[in-house]
Amino acid sequence: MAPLELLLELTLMPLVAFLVGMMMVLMMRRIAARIQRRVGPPLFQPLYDIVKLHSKQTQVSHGLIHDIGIVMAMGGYIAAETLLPVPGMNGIAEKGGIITLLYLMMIPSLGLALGVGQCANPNGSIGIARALTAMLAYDIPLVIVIFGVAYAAGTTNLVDIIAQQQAGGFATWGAVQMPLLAVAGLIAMHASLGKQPFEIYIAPAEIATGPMVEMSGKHLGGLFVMQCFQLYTISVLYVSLFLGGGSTWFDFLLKSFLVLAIPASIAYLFPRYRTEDLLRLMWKWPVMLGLIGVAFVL
Amino acid sequence: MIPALTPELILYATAIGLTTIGLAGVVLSVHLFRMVLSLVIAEAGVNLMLVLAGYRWDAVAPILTSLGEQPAMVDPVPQAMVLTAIVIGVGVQALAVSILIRIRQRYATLDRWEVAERMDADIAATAGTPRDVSQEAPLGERPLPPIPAKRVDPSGSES
Amino acid sequence: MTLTLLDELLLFSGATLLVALFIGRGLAAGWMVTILYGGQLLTLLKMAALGYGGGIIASSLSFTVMGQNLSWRFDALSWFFALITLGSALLSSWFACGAWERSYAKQGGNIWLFHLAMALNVLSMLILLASGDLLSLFIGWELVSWAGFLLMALAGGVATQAAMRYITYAMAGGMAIFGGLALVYSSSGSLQLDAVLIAVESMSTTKLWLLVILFGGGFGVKMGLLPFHLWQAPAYAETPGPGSAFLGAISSRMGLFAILLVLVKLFGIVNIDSLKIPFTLIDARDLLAWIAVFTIIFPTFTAMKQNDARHLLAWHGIGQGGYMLLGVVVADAMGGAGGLLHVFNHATYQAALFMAVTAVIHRTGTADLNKLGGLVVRMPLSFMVLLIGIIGLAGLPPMNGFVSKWLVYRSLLNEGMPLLFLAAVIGTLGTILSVYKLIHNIFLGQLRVEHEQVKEAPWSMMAPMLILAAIIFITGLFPGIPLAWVASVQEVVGLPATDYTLGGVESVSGSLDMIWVIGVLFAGFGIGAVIFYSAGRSKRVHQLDNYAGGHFLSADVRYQYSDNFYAGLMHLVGGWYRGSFLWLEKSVISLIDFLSLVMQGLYRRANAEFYLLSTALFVMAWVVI
Amino acid sequence: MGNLTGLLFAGGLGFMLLAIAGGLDFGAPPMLIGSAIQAQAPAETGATNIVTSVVLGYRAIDTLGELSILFAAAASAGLVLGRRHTSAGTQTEGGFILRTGGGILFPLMMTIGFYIIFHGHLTPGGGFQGGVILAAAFFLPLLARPGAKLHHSTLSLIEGFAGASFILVGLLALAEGKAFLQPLLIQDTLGQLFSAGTLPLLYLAVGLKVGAELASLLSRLAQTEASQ
Amino acid sequence: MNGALALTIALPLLGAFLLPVLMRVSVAFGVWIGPAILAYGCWILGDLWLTGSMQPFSVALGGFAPPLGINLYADTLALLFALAAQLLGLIFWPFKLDQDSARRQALMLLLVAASTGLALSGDLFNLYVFYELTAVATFGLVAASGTSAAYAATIRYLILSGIGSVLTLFGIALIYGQTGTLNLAHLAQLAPEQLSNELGLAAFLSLLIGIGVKAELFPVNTWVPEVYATASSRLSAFLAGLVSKLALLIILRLLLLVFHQPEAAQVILILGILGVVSGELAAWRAKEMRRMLAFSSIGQLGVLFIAMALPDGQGMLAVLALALHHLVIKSGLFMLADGWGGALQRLRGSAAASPLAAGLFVLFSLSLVGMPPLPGFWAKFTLITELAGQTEPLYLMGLTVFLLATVVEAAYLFRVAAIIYQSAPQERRPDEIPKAGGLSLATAGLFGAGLIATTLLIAPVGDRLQTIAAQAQDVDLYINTVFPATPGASQ
Repeated sequence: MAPLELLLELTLMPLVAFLVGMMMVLMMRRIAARIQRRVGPPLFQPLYDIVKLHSKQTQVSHGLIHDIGIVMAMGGYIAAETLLPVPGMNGIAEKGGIITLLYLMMIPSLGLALGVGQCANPNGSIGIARALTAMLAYDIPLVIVIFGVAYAAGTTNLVDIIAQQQAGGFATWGAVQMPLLAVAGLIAMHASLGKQPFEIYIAPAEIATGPMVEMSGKHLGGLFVMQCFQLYTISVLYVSLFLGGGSTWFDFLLKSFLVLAIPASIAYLFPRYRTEDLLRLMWKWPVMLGLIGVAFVL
Repeated sequence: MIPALTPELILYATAIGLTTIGLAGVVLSVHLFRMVLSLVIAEAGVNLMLVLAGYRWDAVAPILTSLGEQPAMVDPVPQAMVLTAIVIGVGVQALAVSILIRIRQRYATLDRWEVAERMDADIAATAGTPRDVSQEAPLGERPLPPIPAKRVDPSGSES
Repeated sequence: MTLTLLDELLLFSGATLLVALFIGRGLAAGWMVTILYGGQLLTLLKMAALGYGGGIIASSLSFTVMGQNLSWRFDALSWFFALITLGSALLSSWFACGAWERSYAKQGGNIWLFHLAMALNVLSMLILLASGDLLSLFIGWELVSWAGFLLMALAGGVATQAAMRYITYAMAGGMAIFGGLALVYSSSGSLQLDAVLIAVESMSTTKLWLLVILFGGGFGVKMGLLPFHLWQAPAYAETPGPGSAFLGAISSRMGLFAILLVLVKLFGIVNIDSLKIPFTLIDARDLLAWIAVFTIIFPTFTAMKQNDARHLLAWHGIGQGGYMLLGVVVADAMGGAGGLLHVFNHATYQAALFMAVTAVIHRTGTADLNKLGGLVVRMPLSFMVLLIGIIGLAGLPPMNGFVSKWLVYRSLLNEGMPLLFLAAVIGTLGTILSVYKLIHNIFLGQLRVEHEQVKEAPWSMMAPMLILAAIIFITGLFPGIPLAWVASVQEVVGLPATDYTLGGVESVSGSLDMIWVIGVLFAGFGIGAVIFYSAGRSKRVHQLDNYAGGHFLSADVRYQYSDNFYAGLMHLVGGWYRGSFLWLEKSVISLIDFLSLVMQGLYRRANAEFYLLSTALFVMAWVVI
Repeated sequence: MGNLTGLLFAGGLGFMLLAIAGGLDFGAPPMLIGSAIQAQAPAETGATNIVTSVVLGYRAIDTLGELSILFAAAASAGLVLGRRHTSAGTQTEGGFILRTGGGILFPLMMTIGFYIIFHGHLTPGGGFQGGVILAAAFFLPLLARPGAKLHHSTLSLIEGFAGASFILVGLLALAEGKAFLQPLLIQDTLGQLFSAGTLPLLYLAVGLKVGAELASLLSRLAQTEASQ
Repeated sequence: MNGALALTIALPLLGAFLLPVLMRVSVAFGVWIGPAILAYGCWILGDLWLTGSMQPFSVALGGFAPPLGINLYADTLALLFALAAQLLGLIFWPFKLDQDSARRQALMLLLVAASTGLALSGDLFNLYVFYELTAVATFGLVAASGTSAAYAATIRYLILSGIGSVLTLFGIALIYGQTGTLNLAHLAQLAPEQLSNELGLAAFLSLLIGIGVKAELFPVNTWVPEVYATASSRLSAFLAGLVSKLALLIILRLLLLVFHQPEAAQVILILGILGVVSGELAAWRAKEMRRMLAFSSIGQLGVLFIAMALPDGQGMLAVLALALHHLVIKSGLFMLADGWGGALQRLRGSAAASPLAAGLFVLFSLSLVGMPPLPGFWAKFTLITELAGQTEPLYLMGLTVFLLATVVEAAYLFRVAAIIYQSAPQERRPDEIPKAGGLSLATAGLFGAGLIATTLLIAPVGDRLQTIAAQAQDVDLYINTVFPATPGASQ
């Protein structure tokens, strides 16, 4: 892998991720609209929102850390993209495995937490406390799932895992081999998205959108961008772990959109969970499923 | 079966009997002087035991009466030992009695539990530590009677 | 007798002690002692060959007492630990000099005694690390625990109580080791390491079990493993500032050094593995692993509830100790490397965190998390050091903590231990939560009125903190440097060595190259910054210009959310804190109190004659019958 | 309840001791050193009363130890009962018979006492027995007239010198190169008054010492009793 | 030169007899008689100890050969303890001058003479006489402090010691009835045939309990806290430091030479363990310095008993090392207790008042607990390795009890150290804080210096102790020195 080619990949992957991410955000809002029997936003609405937010005259900031927080949030996910192999481009997946990826996904939440902390708004702090608790909740089943997959594949290198799954066609997909782990993974993925039933830390009614309370203008824009990357990363990770990754671009996009459609459609049907209910739920079912799945794998 | 009352049994029984009575006396009695007396009995018993250790059948006292051949003599060494043991006993008992007098003057009692209780109270008082035992039920059966002031001046010095 | 390098080091350390003892009164004493520590570090670096190629440097000092010959020598293992000890000693005493020293003296602290205690600690640790046989190991061990006691008891009042509790635990541990030593001596006839090695093979399993329990328990007390961990947090937290940085960094790792020397090198992990606990399927190694894992979880979640910054960090010190033991006990190439590297990493960021918190105390006068807030504006550098420290402590990528935790996770993954893996991750997540509470309550949120004029920490304190932060970042970027020392230590101790590169670890089952990962991360930050700053300048708004649901925020209102920080989590988990170990400790103490009351009663109400009579009777009866 | 257990334990101990003592073959002591002493005593110490030869010859250090115990007891009693005090005791005067009898008996008891001391190496008795009689002799007048002042200083003088002379005789033997407390001046005048060399001297010292100590002890006891 | 050995006993007795008389004549002269005699005694023993060719020798008193007469047996162990007796007598000399100082100094001379006799004598009944002399002299000296509590403590101790002597006499009667001789060497020869039976064991046990009263054996040491709390510190230092060790030495000699039954060792072991447990735990609650030291000395002597119980004299080195170490430490601590006698809470802040005393206290506690470079550690190490070598569970239990006792000991000693180093409470005026000063501090400093000296030259001291222990264990050497000509055949 010539360094020049590698550099090209490193720039292309986040770009692709951004575009696909925007499409996913659009899809999410479209599905939500359909469930609530309304039309939903036009095709490029996410792009419009981001541009609008970035072009605002008065940008309000609470200090350097507030800005750096947002930059870390975006930068963390951009770095995480390069670790996700995409059909044709592997990025630096060999240099760091799934565990590194898992940790890299934690950096944006930490950055966001720092930024919100700087705003010195009690709602923001409570929101962040709940966000970290939620992270504690969904990360445990996620880790069990990753352990299972890595142990089954014998390696933490995503490229090998995908290669193993594609070797036997449909039969050797992760979901087929480890159904229980797949289901647990799905629930954990759904929680990590922070979408409707698990969005206690944004909870507009109680804590005025939590962390977002002091975000306006380009800070909110940055969070929108982060959201695109977040959706993309989570769905692609799930695809590459369980659905054998994309052999061709069309097959890859189809799978990731399908994967995202499931939580999106479930999202708006449930009321919001309290923090401890979220914890109890996450620690009961997905962990149970995951452990049984891992038991099979061992 | 009553063992035949051989002189051996009688003598040993008396010696050990005296010691046992002495020991029982010390353990059972409450009055200090009575304990000292029973100690005297115990020592007498043991001294007898010591003498018996040297007794020989039909032997005479170890004094040379005639220059010729002497009759079978008793073993002189235990007798020397007993002589010393008796005098030691006297010394210890004399000291005990004098201390008892002093305690009688200071504590106005010779009941061993009360003396022990008073002693603890004094030690704790000199050291300045709180008594380690609950006040309302002191060790003795009945609470300590106040020391009558008139009979013993508190400084304990002789009048 | 030719002075070997080890002699030079020990003499140098002795000289530092003498300097601290005699010239300690003057104000410049602090700087002199710091320079001497630097000198010791240089002599140690002269022995750097140990760290890379292994080999042994013997000291010419060895004598025989009562038929036992004592010898002292340095090998890769002791060199590695000595490097950390002297490094943290140098930086802590540098931190202690200058401003902190003056404020400590103003508050009535005894600076001379402090420097003396530090020098004594360093000397005793070097003696322990250089021990050549079991007896000199024990001598070093006792010296270290007593020197630690002196340093902890320095601050008087609460610190003395905590030190008293420490010394009782340490004595119990020391006596357990002494008992183990005696058993080894009785079965192997001599306490030299090679003789013991031979004797271990022929030992019966019950005796080996007893030895493992005794040595494990003894060293576990110092390391703060679970049943014996209650003393460590208050003791380290109450030690004066730089002292807690030094103790937190290295003092309890002496327990790990001893475990490595005795349990791993002498007894060998394979023997320990063969010790089966009857009726259960786990063996001694699993037992140690589970103790390590619980030591990770319980202290970390206790730390979350602390309201004092120093106590929070001290509890984390115990938690991270669990990782090291877990890595060493898993004992495959990656695990061993992870455990040992974690010792180095933990030393760096624990010292940095304690120093940062001390700097905050120095400026604001309190470490109570509910009385601080918003200091990032006034003390940005301390904030940065604390941020780097907590990223290391939590084990997130750019910092070195991530590398060692990654190694430990990979070894657990390779060995296929899901439950241990899960528990370790719970520990890490707990750390992230409580660490954010630390930085949020001190530096973020509302700046209190009385902290308006707070200035940045003085340079004499800031310099060592920045150096440490730099070390954390550099060893995070190039983990190969410490991994080289770790590999040579693994050879000496008998664990399989790892094949390391400058960036990380190469292995067929997934490798790690930190240079690439961090490179990509900073590239991402760059792109993010471009996107962010492309939207023009933003207006700086005052802290009180905030959304408060229509209310007007004023300076005297304290709206910082800091108390009961993770309320949501506590609703569920709160019930599980039952302080069962505190209850265990109290029950032991009340048992001893009761027994001593019985004995005191025995002597007070003594009817002595009756006792004499009854013993005579029983003895005679025993003879006659 | 306490007493019952005490009684039972004492009875049990007595029984045990009896069982053990049964093991000794009574009446036939091994006489290991007893017979050897009987054979050699007259030749080596010149005393017919072998017990005296043992007390003052073979086991002289025991007697010295025992003397010092008596001295210690007297000194401790002196310490405990406090300084000499001349209190006119309120005790009743001794009866007429006691006063006159006392006067007559005093010389008689003195002579008997000294007789026993001087013949210690010939006939049964010796320093201790004689000393006690002397003490009784000194104590008699005090009983008769409690007020009579017994001059303690002379008594302690006698006591001190008697003890010192006992040891000096022992040191004399050492000075002559023999062992400490070795009997000297042994002629073969067995059975006469002035036989057995230094033994009678030792017994005289013992007698005086015991007499003086016991007398001062008894008088001090009587007087403190009186002062209450 | 051997004759002079008897002088070390005779001269103090002579001095004791003459002292009351001399004191009345001229006080100035009388005051220096006691110390002069003791100094001369030390000189003799020191000279014997140094020039002596390490070979034991026996002095027949009264010129009569041992089995008939009494002999003084002086091997390096006996000489060491005799020298210690004379030296400590000199150090703890009651210098206070008042009306009855003559009697008190006479009693002290008697006590020292009796202790030297205990160390040297080779005859069983003679040991009993000297044991009784020590007892009576102790009663006198304890009662001399004049307080009513002292009298009560003395009478309780007197009665207990009286019963002890009754039992000892009974034991001696049994032994004499069985073997017909009193000389230890002679007994050692006869023991295998005559004393190895049930009767022999009974005799030994009654002797053990009798002498145990003074050696603070478990059930019979109830007098210890009272006597040490009421007696003057100097006296209790002498008692705790030396006299209890000498009583222990007698039992050790009997155990080594005459009675080899394993049951004997087991009884001592059990009582030793109970002693350690009761001593250390009672000390945990002690509220007063002297009482705490008393209980701690019970605990330490319990440890000595455990060491003594090791089969066929293996524990000899451990006993010797522990005894000497405890002697130095306990005397030092009691000397500190002289100034800091009262309640422990009262000591708050006294480190500032007398830093040297506080430093010494910490040094002594560290050595007592066994901090490595200090000799306390080496003494413990010898015992621990011996105990671990045994197989019977009782010895291992002894080992665990000993280790746990050290932990309890460290806890309560350093609790006191913490109190001392606390800052004095404001309402206490500076003069109210107890200061350890004057002569007793100097003596404690002397012991501290001795301790540090032994730390520095631990190797030679260790070897010297090993030779002494080896020599003391050797039973045949004992018999051959006492009966040089006739190998074993009694006259």
